Amino acid sequence: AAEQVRVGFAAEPYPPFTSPDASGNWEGWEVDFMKAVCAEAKLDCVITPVAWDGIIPALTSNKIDMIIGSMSITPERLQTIDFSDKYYNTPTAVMGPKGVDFDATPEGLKGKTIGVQVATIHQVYANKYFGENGATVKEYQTQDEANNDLAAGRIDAVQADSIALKAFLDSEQGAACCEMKGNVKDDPEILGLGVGVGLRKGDTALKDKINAAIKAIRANGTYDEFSKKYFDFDIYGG
Amino acid sequence: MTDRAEAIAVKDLHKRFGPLEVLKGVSLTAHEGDVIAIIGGSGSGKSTFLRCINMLELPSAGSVTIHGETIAMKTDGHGGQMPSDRRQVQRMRSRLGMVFQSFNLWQHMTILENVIEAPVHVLGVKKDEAVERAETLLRRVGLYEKRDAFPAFLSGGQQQRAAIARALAIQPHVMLFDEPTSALDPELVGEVLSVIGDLAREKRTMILVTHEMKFARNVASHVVFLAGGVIEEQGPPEEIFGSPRSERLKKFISSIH
Amino acid sequence: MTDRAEAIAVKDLHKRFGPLEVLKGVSLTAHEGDVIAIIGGSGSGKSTFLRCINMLELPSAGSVTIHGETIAMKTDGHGGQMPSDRRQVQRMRSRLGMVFQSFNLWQHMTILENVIEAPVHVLGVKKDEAVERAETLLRRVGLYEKRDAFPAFLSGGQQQRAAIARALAIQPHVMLFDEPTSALDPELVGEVLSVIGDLAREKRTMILVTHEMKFARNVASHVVFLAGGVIEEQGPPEEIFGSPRSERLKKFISSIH
Amino acid sequence: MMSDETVSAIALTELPRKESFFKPHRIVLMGIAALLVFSIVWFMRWDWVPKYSGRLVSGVGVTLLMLASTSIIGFLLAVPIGLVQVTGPWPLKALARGFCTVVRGTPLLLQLWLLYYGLGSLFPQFPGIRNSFLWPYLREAWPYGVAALTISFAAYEGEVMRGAFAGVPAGELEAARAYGMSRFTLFRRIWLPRAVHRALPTLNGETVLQLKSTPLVATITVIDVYAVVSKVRQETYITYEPLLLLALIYLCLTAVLVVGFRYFESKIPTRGA
Amino acid sequence: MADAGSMINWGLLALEPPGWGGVLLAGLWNSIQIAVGGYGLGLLLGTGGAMGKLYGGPVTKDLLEVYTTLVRAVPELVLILILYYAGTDVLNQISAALGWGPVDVSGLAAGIFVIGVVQGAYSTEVLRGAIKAVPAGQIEAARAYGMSPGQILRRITLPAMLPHAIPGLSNLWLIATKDTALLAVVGFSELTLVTRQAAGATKAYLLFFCAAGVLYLMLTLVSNVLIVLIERRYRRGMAEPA
Ligand SMILES: Nc1ncnc2c1ncn2[C@@H]1O[C@H](COP(=O)(O)OP(=O)(O)OP(=O)(O)O)[C@@H](O)[C@H]1O
Ligand SMILES: Nc1ncnc2c1ncn2[C@@H]1O[C@H](COP(=O)(O)OP(=O)(O)OP(=O)(O)O)[C@@H](O)[C@H]1O
Ligand SMILES: [Mg+2]
Ligand SMILES: [Mg+2]
Repeated sequence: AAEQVRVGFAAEPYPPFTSPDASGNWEGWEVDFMKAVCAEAKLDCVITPVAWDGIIPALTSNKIDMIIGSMSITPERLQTIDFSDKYYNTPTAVMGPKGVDFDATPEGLKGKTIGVQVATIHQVYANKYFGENGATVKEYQTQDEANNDLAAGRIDAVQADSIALKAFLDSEQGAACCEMKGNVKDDPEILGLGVGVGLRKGDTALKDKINAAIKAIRANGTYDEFSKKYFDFDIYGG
Repeated sequence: MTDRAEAIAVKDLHKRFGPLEVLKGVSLTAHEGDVIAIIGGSGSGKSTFLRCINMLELPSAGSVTIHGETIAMKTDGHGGQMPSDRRQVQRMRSRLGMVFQSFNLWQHMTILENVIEAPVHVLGVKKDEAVERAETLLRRVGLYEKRDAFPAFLSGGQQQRAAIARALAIQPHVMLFDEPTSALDPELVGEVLSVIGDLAREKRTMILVTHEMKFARNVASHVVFLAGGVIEEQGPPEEIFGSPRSERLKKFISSIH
Repeated sequence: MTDRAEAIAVKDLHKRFGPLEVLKGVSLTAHEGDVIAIIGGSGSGKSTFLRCINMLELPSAGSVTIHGETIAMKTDGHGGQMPSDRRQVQRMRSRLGMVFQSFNLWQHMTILENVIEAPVHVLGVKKDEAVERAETLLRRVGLYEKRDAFPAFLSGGQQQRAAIARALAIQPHVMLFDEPTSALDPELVGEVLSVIGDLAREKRTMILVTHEMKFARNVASHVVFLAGGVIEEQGPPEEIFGSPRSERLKKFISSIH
Repeated sequence: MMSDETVSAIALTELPRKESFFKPHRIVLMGIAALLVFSIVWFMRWDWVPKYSGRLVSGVGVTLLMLASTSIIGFLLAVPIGLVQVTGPWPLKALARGFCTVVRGTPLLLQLWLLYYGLGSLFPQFPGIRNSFLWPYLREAWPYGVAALTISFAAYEGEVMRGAFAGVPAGELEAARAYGMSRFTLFRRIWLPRAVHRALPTLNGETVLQLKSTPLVATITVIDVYAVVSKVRQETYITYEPLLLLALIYLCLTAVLVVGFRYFESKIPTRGA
Repeated sequence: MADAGSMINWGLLALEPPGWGGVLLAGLWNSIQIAVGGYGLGLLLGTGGAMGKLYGGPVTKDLLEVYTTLVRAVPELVLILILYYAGTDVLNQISAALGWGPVDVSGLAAGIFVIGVVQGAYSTEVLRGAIKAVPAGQIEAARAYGMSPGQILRRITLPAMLPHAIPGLSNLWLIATKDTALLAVVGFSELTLVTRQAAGATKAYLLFFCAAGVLYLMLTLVSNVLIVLIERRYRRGMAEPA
């Protein structure tokens, strides 16, 4: 039998990557990715929902064995946990309400309230580039809440992964209220290294398996196949 | 009876609790300086009568006049009656000093605060003045030292004396006492009775329900014997206790000795 | 004293509460059929003595022998002593029927359940048998009708009679009574005393602490007067009450009449 | 349903007593505790504390502000809620009873989210609200937190006040009436103060419970001390140390509350009752 | 922006997908399991704790005092976080030290553990108060009839204290059912979290939160009925009219 591995998912919806449906199943691009990787590496993967802000402690305290949660690889996180190679990388964007014009620059967001998800690279970036230049940064436990508060007019902008934002803008609620204001200026220090699978430090056996599997599914076309269902561009990035 | 002014006049008072008619037409007049003792068996309606005087129970029929002013009543639509003017009742009540069997001191106030409460917040006396008067009264009932204590820390006898001071503080036309000593241990009864005795000697108008026959005999100017919802017999204490006429009163007097 | 078997023998019992020495060497032997009344002033150690017999208080020194078996004691390291075998104590206790001043019926059980509790759960009697015996006992103390009532719904006298039935149910060698009537209203005392009187007439071995001198005089075969932590005087009731020798006893007897 | 006894069992209303504190075994225990504290301080990571100390202090401020405002407003609401249950006409009585049952029967977290995400997301759909002077407040999270905590406190305390109003001895009210007090004076001078006095020990417990409820507002983006600590955890990836500090902070706040109430209660002594 | 009509799209509550009713009920079932388990564990801890506080040695008493004081002074939310992460961490380290390798703690077990530890402190206080309310004479009588300490506990102390403990224990049960909602914060799929997932996925926030409120309320009301029945049964021996 395959080795059982508990995969930590953020318990809240993060479309189009992970979201639960009405029958309690998880679906989305990252679910497909996980299935492909686990099949490739011959792992018996079990989805374990964990609160996003506790997902790293859950990993270090052995509640889960890896994190697949659109978690960006950052130097800070690397002090605590380990990452596989990146499995996707997309630009960071800012979204705002329709009818109000501004750019995704520190000047454009001056005096505005900008929502980000807590414990993300976006939080760090927004605090550094916007927060220190006259914007108010408001932190949400989930991306979904931030989007919702933008729609409810409680905040003026949301900074997040461009794909996650696009998924929201494609929804009925998002289409009605908001639009993309543009990508932010890159800062590889913060936004840097793409998204990887979070792993416990020292769990090199698993890390090697995952890295090999990512390589394999990219090489044999599986990766592109399930990505096509969701995106019309290459999500793996440069 | 005398030519002194009328302090209280109750006329043909009836009181029903549902089917039970407790008072079946009781009339009583107290002139200034009268000390009227009401006696009677348990359940004969003594407390009810006293409570009807200040409208703590609403009489089913009859009238109550205090110092010439009759409390206006109207029918309440259920076959009973109720005061037509609540303010009048409040004004009348503030002229009657009631002392309860179970003291009913306000537990969240000190003794002094209890005594000045009604003068200040009902009669509108200035606080300084009320305090001054209260201290005189407390000295009189022997509680000056306890004025800042809370009721729960006083003995029953002390609490009842405080309650008397509280009643006196509104300078009432008439004092009403409902068995002021029956909730007390025998040793404590004396101290309360002696305070009431002093009041009687000062010719303060009082109506008191009591089971202490010896006391009634000594201080009352007039004794009323309630039985079966009516006044069975009344008169000066020597007559009532010395030569009772009705069978019921004879039996009552012999039973309590 | 007699040639009947020894039921209880207490030898040179001492009991200290901290610095206070309550019992300073008390010895007492009860033969089968003896009814021993212990009298003495308040605080003279009567209850303490009774409680030492069944080890509810641990004696500081001395021995207790029940039916020839002495309770084994060992020193407890603090200058006192304690039983060396808890099971032995439990066994001894189940031969002594104790009736408390404040009844101490188990409030969460009906009267019947109270009575069968110890036989079933301590002595291991079968439930049917225990119930049958309990009903006989309850009939005897006049509580058969109340067997399914809870103690809280009974009068004090009824509760004490139930407590006596509970004590009898373990068929004890000796019954111990600690002022069984002093928590009762005067009207209820009689009914309990009459039950105890019946037991005395049946020649059941009993030790009773009591303040009811008349009763002690009538039912006891032997009276013990405790004072100052020792037995000041003892003997048949006629002697103790009729011609007391010591000053203390004389004073005690005159004080209670 | 929630009796005084229960409240004192589930909320800390009394601090451990001082009497003969230093017994031999205590000294040993305290030695162990000191060792524990020392190793916590020494071996765990506390280097983040100075950096966040300012935010922690302002977080404590927000927590206290939340506690004070919601328990004061909540109490003011609890008085009428308790009162109508004792003397009110039946429709009001039923309304108050229903309010208490519903609020006490559902988790506070759910109520909070219902207000913030549910109700709050309805408001912007009404241009009238969006253009009103209230909108700047309705945009914020704290009004929803205050509302939810206030409602919860009002319901729990309303139940307590109901008991307290009903428990004021009838004789004392009658005495007030016998001295000619109007209904309002009677309520203001006798009934209410006496009921509050009776409810004070329970109020103490309920306020401690309220303090313990405040961190829930962090889940709707109010930056109280809990939220600050969460942020520390997320930024530093230190799991336990911030939580330990947080527990210590709440421990101290509770102690201050309990001591404060003790002082308050001792102002009006009670005996027996 | 959803129009007002879609706010009350009852179809969303259907038991079969695409309705979310089934998910909500599964969440409720999880909540109930945790509440029952945590409450039961709390009772065990509470019984032990009460015994320790009343009859234990000085060290036991002090340690228990620390336990109940800490739990009652620190918010449940904070305790849940600490226990949820530290609890399993400690467990793992112990088992690692013993050479058993990491243990797999299911979310359910962790939830029960967390609620149980919190409830344990409360029940300790409730049970201690109830045991103290049993008159000493009742226990003395049991001793006088030769019962062993175990028997006294089983036959006298515990049943006699029940009537005093039931009101407090009933409240603890109601608290346990509501405290399960806090596990949402650590991502455990109980009723409150699944409600939020459903609400987030469908944007029908009001509908789902109200639905969950009704479910919790029903749980409370049903519990209340049972509590009244239990009280009636166990307060028979009490003097005041039941
Ligand atoms: N609120 C009430 N409702 C119904 N019946 C009442 C009420 N108050 C008093 N009664 C009845 O009225 C009768 C007279 O009661 P009352 O208290 O006036 O007697 P009393 O003469 O003061 O007796 P006691 O000497 O025992 O105080 C009694 O039968 C009593 O049961
Ligand atoms: N547990 C105890 N700790 C300390 N002192 C005690 C204890 N029990 C009894 N005493 C003291 O021992 C003395 C004898 O008490 P005991 O109860 O035996 O007297 P008694 O003869 O039964 O008196 P009474 O007639 O009042 O019941 C009293 O001075 C009492 O205060
Ligand atoms: Mg009366
Ligand atoms: Mg005694």
